[in-house]
Amino acid sequence: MTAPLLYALAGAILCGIGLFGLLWLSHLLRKLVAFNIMGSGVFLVLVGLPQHQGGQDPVPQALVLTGIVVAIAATALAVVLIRRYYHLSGLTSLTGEPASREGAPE
Amino acid sequence: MTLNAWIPVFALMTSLVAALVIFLLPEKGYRLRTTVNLGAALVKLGLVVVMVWGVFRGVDYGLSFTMVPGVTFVLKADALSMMFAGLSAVLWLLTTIYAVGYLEDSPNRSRFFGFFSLCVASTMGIALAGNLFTFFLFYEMLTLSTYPLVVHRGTEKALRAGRTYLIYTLSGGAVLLLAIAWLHGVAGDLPFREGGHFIDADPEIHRSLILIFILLVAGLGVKAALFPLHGWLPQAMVAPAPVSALLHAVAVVKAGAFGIVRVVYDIYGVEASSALGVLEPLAWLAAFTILYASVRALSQVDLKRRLAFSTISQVSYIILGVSLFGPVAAAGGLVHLLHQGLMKITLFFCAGNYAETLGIHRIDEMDGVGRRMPGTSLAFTIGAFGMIGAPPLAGFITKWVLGSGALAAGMDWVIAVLVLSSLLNAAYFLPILHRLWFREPQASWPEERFWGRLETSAWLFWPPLLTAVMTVMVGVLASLPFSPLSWAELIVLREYSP
Amino acid sequence: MIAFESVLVLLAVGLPLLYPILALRAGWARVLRYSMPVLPLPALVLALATEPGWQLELPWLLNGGLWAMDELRRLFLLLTAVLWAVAGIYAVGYLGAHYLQRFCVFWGLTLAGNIGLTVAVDAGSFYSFFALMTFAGYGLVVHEGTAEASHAGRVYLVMAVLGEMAILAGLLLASAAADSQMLSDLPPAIAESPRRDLMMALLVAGFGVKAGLPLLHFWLPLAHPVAPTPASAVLSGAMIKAGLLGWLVTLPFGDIALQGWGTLMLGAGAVGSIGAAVLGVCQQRPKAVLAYSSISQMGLMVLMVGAAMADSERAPVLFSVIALYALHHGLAKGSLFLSAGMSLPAGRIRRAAVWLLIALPGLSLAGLPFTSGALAKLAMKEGLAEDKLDFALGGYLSPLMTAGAVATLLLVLRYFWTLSGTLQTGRNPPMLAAGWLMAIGVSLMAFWWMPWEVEGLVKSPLWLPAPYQLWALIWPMLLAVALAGLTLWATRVVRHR
Amino acid sequence: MTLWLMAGLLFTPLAWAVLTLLTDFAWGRVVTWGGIVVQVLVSLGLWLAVSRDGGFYYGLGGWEAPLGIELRVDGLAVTFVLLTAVVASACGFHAGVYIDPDKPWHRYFWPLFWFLWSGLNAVWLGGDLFNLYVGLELISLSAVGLVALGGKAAALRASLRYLLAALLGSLAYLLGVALIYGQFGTLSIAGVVFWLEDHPVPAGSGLALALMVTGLALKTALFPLHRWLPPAHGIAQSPVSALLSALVVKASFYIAARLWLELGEPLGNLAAAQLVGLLGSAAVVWGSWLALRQSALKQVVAYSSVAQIGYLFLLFPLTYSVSESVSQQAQQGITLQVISHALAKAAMFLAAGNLILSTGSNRVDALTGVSRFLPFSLFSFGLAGVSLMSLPPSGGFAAKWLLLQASLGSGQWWWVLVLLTGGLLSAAYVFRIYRASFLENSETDEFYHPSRSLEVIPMVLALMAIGLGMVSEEVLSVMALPFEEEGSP
Repeated sequence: MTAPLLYALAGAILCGIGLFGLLWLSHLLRKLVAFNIMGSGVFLVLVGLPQHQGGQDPVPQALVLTGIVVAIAATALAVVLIRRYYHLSGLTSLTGEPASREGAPE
Repeated sequence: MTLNAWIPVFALMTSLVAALVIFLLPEKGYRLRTTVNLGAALVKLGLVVVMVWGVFRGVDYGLSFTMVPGVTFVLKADALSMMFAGLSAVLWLLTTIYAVGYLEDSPNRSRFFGFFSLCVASTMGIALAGNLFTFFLFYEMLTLSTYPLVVHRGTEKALRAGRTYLIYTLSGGAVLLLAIAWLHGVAGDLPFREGGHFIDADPEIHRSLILIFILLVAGLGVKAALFPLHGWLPQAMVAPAPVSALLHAVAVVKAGAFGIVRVVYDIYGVEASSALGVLEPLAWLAAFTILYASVRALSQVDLKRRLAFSTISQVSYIILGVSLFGPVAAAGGLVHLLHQGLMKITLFFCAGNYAETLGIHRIDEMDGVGRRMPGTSLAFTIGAFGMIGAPPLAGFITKWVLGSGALAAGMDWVIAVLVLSSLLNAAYFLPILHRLWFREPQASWPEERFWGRLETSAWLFWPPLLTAVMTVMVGVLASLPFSPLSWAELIVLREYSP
Repeated sequence: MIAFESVLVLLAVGLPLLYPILALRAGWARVLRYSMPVLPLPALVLALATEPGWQLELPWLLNGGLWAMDELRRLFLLLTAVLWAVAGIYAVGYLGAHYLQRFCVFWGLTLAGNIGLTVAVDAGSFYSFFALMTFAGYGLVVHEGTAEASHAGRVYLVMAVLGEMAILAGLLLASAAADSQMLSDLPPAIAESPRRDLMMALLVAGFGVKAGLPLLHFWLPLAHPVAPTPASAVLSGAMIKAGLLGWLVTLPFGDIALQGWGTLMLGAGAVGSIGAAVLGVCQQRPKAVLAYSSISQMGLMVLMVGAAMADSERAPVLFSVIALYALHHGLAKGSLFLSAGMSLPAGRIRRAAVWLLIALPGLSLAGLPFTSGALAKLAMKEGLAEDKLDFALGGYLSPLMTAGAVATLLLVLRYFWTLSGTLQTGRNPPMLAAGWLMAIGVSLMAFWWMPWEVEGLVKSPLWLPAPYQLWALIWPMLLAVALAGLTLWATRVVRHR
Repeated sequence: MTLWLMAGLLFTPLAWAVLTLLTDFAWGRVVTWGGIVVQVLVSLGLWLAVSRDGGFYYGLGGWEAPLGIELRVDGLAVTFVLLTAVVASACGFHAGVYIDPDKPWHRYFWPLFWFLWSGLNAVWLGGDLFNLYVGLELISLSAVGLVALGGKAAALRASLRYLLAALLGSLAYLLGVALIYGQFGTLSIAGVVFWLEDHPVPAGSGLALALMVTGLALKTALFPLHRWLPPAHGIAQSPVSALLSALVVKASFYIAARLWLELGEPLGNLAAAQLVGLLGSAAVVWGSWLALRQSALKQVVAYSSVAQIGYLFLLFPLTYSVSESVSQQAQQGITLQVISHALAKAAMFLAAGNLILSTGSNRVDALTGVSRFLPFSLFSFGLAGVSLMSLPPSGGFAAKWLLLQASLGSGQWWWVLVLLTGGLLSAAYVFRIYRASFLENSETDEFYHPSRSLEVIPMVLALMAIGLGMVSEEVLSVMALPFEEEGSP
């Protein structure tokens, strides 16, 4: 059991936790956090797994950097949407009844 | 490419372009629309005449290109296709004239004539298709372009009929597609060829070939209204009269029958089909359809429905003819393709005239109409007698040739079918004729309209009379060159000695 | 010369065929009416002025048409033309304005069919004309529009269609066997075909409907009486013979001896001639009586047909007798039918004269000496003479003929009886009277100049039977008169009590 | 020349995205229409270049993989690039007229539109797995933004659902990428194949493939992971729905297909292939059935997308352990299906948008009698429907034909039933719309007439979908062009 493999395993566990949260929790912000946790897990795997076999590898680190940028963008968008959704419907989850159900004519 | 390659394309394009132009015309452009319609019909007729002459002399018309990998799109004019093309070209002209009169002052005419032209373009394509794939292409196009015509009235009943129509035809299309794809997998891309492809087919694929044949007939049989796939036809009667005329006489049912002819002769080859043992069951099925539909027709009280069942019965003559193994019978079947078209279109025109002029839809309302509308009734009478097979009309020629062919092929039972069917035809047509001519008219017609000097609008008056005259002529002059019978014999000559 | 005949035959068929065009304009009703007698004239000229043997090829027609003329056809054509002509004249006076145009249209079409079928030699056009006559005849039958006419029309149509189909099937089978469309090729082919009996059954039955063969005759007593009088005349005089002609030209007579079929036809003829008489004398209406009389007379002809079937050697001779008999019967029966539509004049003498004229064709039918009937009966007797005929049942023919003769006169007497009850007093339209007179004249006088053939059958002078023949003709008549008198007396007695 | 084309292709969308961020809607429209012209010309140029010279690898900015962005330009990719150009420009032009410029948030339409386009191009041309991920995310995020432009709570709700599904799918995919990289030390599919040539297949590498395919299937809305799609596509503005249905779902499928075609043989197994095919079939049947049951017009079209996407996944069973020619047919069929569905569905959504504009309601019942007043849009709808029903001569038919041939050729006849049933079911829902429009009802006779340009655009797309069948041979021949393997890693 090398350290990188440990990272990878930890990443896998984080993934699991994130997945659980994403599917199980209903509050949108919690879902968002769960997504971020899962993302971190994936990044860990991405960095950890290659180093377990081939030693230092710069490529995954570059990838993860990019990945984090993407994740931040996604999170930002999600937050904006959740906020506006709450603003319009007063709901914090997708399961409740929103104010207007049918798509009004455009 | 030479001009000859393009003539079939032009023939196709005349109605296709007409369709597009008509779709774009405003609803009020009555005069222009009529001009476009009739002009296109005349041009097409001219092109068909040119091709008929050319095919007779042995000129090759056709073009092909690869459409989907492994499959070619082929347009080709041979004797058989010219028979169908000629039918549709002539009758399109007349039906257009009729439809112009019939739909006067009714809404949605642009839509109607647009799809009408599309429908004819598909029919032309079916006639000129050079392989099964191309055939299928236009076959489905026909389904789609006739749907709006069937539901044209937009009533609940019309829409229900349209749904039935679609369920039948699209399912049939799916089966046909399966069969064609399978055949393609088994034997590759087969062009229609006189004499067929499977005369010396590998015995290993015989089983597949038989199954494919069954599927093909099932797919095509929907449009040809073979029992038990005929259910849509009587329902489609809610369509306006020109549409019924077109559906029954030219386009839809004929497309199915024509397809079966193509499959038997130009894909399998009549000898191979006979050797596979698929022809005789087909003949039995056709015979049964002939009788069954005639019996059903007896009990119909709606004129158009009765005519519809009559169509089901009559179209099976074509199939019966091709499924009897023998050149004479084949000529009988093929010639009926045209004869039935002429006779049935006459009858439907007349039915339309009665409905449009006097508001008559039911047979028991027809008492004494012969006095009010002698011209139409005369045409109706000729059409009905033609259907019965009374000499010297078109139907007689069919029956005579078909009967002789059946005897030559050693299938004597066909004579019994022919005789029985004629009796049944007489049983459901003659009472109508009696009403027309010998009953006293009722005090008033359901909804009478007047058009001045003639008994009805001139647009409606002349087409049935013309087709009635043609019904007589193709019968009386059956032995002239270029008569339908002679042409059918030419086809058969080429099919049996490729 | 060929051209002359070709033009004439085309005219003979084409004129009545195109005549209905006149009905297109409502204003032409008069033209329509007065041109009725003209229609059969080309056919008449054709029958009288041309020698048989010409033929006209019409390769474009149907499956290849051929029209031609031989001795047999010539007599049938003559009968048709003459009868239609006099009936046409009669009709001009007879018809009212009631659906005149419609009647004329069907008249012309029926006539075209009737003439056409006598000249057509190919199966296609023969059958076409036959069918045209049949279907157009429906229009004549139901013309009056009464419930009875409709009923009669329905029966007529059903049986006619059945007959047509039998003919179609028979012709199809035969022409397939012969591999030819010409009628003259059919009989030999039928004779040799393994399906001979089927074909013969179909053709016998098919034409038998028209010819009033027993059990196929039901339409006849219904249809003939309800039709307008001139139409009844041609129905019973000319059109009924078309069935006979159909047999003669399609069945194998000279080729093979068919004892079985001969026997069958003999039986049918016997049943027809006697049975129809039994039914006929029970009828109340004169035209119904005449209709049964037609069936009865056709029964006699069927006897000859049966004999011709049985003995192929004798067939040609019998053919000419049949033709002669048909001609005689057609003319006489036509006259009788036309009489049914007459009105009696007021004066006693004129009345008697009219009655005499009415009676003469009837008696001619029964074989009164010096009439066509006597000649026909004698020819028939000679033709069916037992010793010359190779037919197992030949011995029954003579008594049957005698019985037939008795039956004939009984029916004629019954006709007079019923007619006397229905004839009304009044004036006849001139054309009607003219037509009637001409019919009787033709039947009694002109007949003798017609081109029939009885060579070797009847001793000359033809119109004067030999004494022993005279007795043979007369005693059945006497018997019939006696029977009639007895019946009359018996009814009086019964009624008195 | 190629350099300019590539640069134009990738940077124009980004540049225009930034440019339009600075303008309001009306100005953005003008700017965009200019950009569309550039973009279409560039795509066309690239397509012509490739069809003349064949495909190639292109290192962006001279950087090589794995750190640089390397693009793989082959016949299939340029075909999709051109398809994107066609559909996106059609949607762009349509949106310019269709979308109400007075709503303030609509000004974000144009930047999102351009980001989406650049993401699509990145996916079509992407050479390695991670760049594909980035492209996918770019697409997803801008697509979610576009859905949310509807502005109402329902739209936000749908877009949030969409976002969560998309993110989950992306992460699953990325996890798979991580495993692949960990296993094979390369990010390019070709590299993995290369590695596998002289190594045995490592245990567990199937998991990576499964993760990636599952993630992508979620983004493509394969049954039963389709639940997010209908609300999102149904609620978005019509041009957006058109973009989403026509192109966005195809991007993730495109990646899945490339993975499967290269790695399916070594890493996958028969059961998995059949399972995916089965899910696809279920999507066809269930999606069509639900489409038939919808009362809102756009929902019908959206569920139809679910069904049509189902066909795409027949690629998996039809290319797994079959003969070369069958596999070829299946690939060609699927490609045609992608293209024809893109064109047809875009046409359909745009036409549906016109119908909704005209009747003022999204309900199918409201179409009563509309055929008399709006035959043009209705006709476009119908023509697109023809392609969806896969009737000849449409592209959909050509696709179905090839798939039929492949199914029959590989002996997997059960897919034949799916194909035929699917065609009939799609006919059922398309004609349901038609039926409603043909119904004559004198009550509602007042319809709003959309401008002619709105009507022409779907017609053009629909005609292309129809015409595709006639020229499918030519289209497919470009895809099959030889590929220069010079930049092979």
